[in-house]
Amino acid sequence: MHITALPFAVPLMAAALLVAVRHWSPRLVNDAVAAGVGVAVVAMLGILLARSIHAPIAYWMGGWRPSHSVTIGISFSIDPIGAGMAAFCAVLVTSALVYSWRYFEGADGLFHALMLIFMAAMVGFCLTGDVFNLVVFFELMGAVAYALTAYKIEERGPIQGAINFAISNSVGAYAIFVGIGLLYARTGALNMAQIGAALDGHHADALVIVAMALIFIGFLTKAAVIPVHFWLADAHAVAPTPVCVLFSGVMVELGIYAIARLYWTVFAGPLAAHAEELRAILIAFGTATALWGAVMCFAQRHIKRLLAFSTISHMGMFLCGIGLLSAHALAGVAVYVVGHGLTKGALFMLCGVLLHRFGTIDEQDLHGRGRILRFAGVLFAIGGLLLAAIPAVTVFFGKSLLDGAALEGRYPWLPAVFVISSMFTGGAVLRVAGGVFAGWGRPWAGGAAEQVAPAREEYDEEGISRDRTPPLMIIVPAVLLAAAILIGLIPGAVPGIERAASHFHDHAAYVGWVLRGGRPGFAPAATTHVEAYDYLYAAGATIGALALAGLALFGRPLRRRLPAMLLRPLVAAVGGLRELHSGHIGDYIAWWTAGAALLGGSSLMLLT
Amino acid sequence: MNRTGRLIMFGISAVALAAVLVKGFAGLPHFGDYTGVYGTVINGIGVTERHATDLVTALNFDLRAFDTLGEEFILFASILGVVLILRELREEREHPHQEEAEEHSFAGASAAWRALALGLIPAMIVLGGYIVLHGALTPGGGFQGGVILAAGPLAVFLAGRYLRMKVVAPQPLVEAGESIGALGYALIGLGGLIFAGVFFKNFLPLGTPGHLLSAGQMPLASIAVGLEVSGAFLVGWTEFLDQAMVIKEQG
Amino acid sequence: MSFLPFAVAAWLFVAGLYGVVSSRNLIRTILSLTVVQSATYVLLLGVGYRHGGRAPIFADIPQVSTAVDPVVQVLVLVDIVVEATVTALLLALAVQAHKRFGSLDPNDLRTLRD
Amino acid sequence: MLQIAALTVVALGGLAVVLTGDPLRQTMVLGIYGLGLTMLFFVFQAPDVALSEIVISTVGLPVMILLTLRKVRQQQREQARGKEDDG
Repeated sequence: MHITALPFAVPLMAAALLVAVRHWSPRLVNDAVAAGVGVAVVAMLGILLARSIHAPIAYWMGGWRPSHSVTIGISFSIDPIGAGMAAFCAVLVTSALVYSWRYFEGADGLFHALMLIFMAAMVGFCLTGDVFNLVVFFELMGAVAYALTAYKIEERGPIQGAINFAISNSVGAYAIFVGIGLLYARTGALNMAQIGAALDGHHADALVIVAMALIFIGFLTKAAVIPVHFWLADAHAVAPTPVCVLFSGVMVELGIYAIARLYWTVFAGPLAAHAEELRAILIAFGTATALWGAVMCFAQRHIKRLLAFSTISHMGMFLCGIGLLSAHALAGVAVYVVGHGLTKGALFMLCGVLLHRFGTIDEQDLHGRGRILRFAGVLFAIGGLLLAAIPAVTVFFGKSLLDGAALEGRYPWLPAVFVISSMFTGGAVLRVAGGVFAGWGRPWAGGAAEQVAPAREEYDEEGISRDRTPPLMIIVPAVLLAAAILIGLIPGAVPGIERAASHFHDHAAYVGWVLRGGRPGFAPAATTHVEAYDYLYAAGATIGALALAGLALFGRPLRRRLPAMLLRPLVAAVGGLRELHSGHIGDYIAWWTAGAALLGGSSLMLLT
Repeated sequence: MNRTGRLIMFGISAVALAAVLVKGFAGLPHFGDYTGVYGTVINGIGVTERHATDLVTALNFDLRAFDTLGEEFILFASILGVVLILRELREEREHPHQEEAEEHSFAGASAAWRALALGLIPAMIVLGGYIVLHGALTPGGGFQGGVILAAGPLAVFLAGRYLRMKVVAPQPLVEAGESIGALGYALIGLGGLIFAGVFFKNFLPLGTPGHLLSAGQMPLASIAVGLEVSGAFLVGWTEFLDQAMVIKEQG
Repeated sequence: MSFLPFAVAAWLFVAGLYGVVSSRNLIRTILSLTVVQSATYVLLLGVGYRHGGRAPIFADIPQVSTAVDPVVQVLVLVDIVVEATVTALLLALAVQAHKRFGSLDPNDLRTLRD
Repeated sequence: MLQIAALTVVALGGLAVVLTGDPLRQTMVLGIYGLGLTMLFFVFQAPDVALSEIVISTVGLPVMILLTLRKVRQQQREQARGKEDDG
């Protein structure tokens, strides 16, 4: 009796049951069932993680084992990184369900069923070893996410956000379908290990490169990388808070996880000769995203949109990490994803507290009104500092691994990009903390005037008493932030992740334990330690963030003395950048086509 | 960007994307000489190991049954999304104008039309049931049969009596049927885990190929999927029918 | 003839994208999205076809006769279900969009912009 | 030979769906395009897929699209009536 498939099947069955009885089951039952199933899934995934650290698990659905090296059934190929990511998804979903315990008008059971299906989709996405299964779960995640984004149908914003989100991600999914069709035509296989084994001997020709480009642009659309990122800010600004926690916390990161998984299992063999050029392409996309997201993040006044652009900026950093194509960078990204997910989830939950208490999420409206929520303000400031990667925190360990790998990988300027984007994103969050919760300085006049309308909740659905914040809405973010701080300090954690990353990175061993089973022979993993320059970068980022926040809050006289000649092109550039986010779905798909053509064209030119 | 700027940018990148696609597709083997190995292996073992003659359904419900579980819950979650998005708010009231909804007349909805529509219903139910049950033998399966089964009650609407359709297919019952279908399919997988040790492993007797009760769990899976798909489409259509026929904006 | 199905697939993909980009009505966008998806059907089935192959249904023909690849058909079956459901979800959103914005032209959906 | 015919019908059908302006007429063209796709799948020896395509593109989607269009026209009439009362 192997429990491997249960973490995926149990939430689905619970969701089906919840919908079957939704007209008769009281609200408390829904909450209890959903949270209970969440905790059960986290426990099961914990067991799977422990087992996979001991030896990776290849679980063939329906008992269809590969016969004479042809895979017939679908496999769950569970290695520590996959199981860890799945456990992280389950933890975030459970915390979101506990957070929305009473805060949420549950639309009699629909919300809880969709959240459980969302968890099952993400868990399946992380564990599966079959490339078509990956797309099925990609679509399942998408379908649930579109419905959850449009949850507050009485307002205009959620409808537009859900439409833009649905169309952009669907086009991305169709590109992945085409890519899988090409790979199937060439290798006749759908299991990632078998595709990789079939492609290993050959040099990458145009078909393999275009298949890679199409699959990557599909997953980059999910991971909101330039120029296919426009949907994310719209979807995050309007989705209900527990859903935002999941979008930013983990759903967007799964795009980056899928790219890493596909590169090291499928494309590492044929593209080994051109790893250098592929590295340049991925890091180019990643750097552009990191800087674009950081600048846009600082220019927002709608706090959820601000956090959304901060997520985009971090996605750029993660893509740079994956783009370095080294085990250390992969470990750094894994640690960074855990730290960032927990911090961003907590920050969105605190936004939920503001929205619940004041009915608006606009920075200028809320200026100084957050003083009565002292504890939430302190948490918000801690979140801002965590984003700026203060030393000795999980995020810091992740960044130090990334910086080390960047220097190894002959990209010395990359740590500077990380410092800049952490500075801007952390600074923006600290500015909000200072302005809203402490009332310092003058209300932030930046941001587009049109943004004020969607920030205000036009329609008060719940109508419950708004003068007292339910305690759960403060406890859960506090727990998440504490976890974000402590995980890095656990002695065995970071070296363990580095070992897991080196196993993930090993292509031949993966093909071995998936197709032939048995214990893989992994190369010993060298674990690094934190060097001096890591502290330097972290200190620089933190001080920069505090300086930026201070400049935004108190620096009005200083800004006036700055030479107009320097300021005008800067403001014009940011204005032009902001003009591109037009909210028009035609623009988004035109940009998507441009992104697909750019990635496809550059891969074809550089990689053949 | 204004419209022309958008079209110009799209024009350029569309040409480039088309070129990339064509260059990639050029590497494909010529149309028709299929070199794949997966398909030939499946064609070889499909009938012998599972006594199923329609290999597409064999793949769908047994060899790659896990994909179908994901696919079923995509349908289930989307219809939940449609119900969530089209749910009524406090300011909207469902007040069926008794005379309008009851006997709304299409252009030329005569008695003959109504008789034909009512005559169609039993034919559709039988055809849908046949396709669901014979999934493992002839082309078709749970999904195709389910949609035809859902078209049965829809014909009541075509016959001009929308409210009577809601009696034939009441919303909570249909929704419960849909979720029981989805649950049933997942339970088949669980049954495989409990009785045969591995998720979605066949645990029912295979019977002889070509007979109705053959191919182990496939007929059962077909029925569960048929129930879920017909329920899902009925719920989806009823939601859209409610919006178009019955709900009026209060304001 | 040996490249026609794949050329048609690329053609449908780009034509569908043109429909999405240039449409002035949300329902036209949604219908053009189904054209983009049908490109994947043509490509997948074109990949799985074998000259002289029969349908993979062995109810009446002996099992050894050459048959078309059934795996590709399962992929397209799942694809069709995904298309039907995502289109239903988008149509529901279009109904609500017209209710909230009073028009279906993406230009009028102007709440979320930067 | 039949395959070439089916493929050209599908290519032209796709273009027709994309170019049609009025959503109502586009729904009809989509139905015809669905039939074209069904013919193509039939020619490609894929009966299961042809059956599900014909079921979806002639019964499944058009019902929803036509009901959406009807609801949209209803709301336009109400808005027009609303403007007349105010005007």
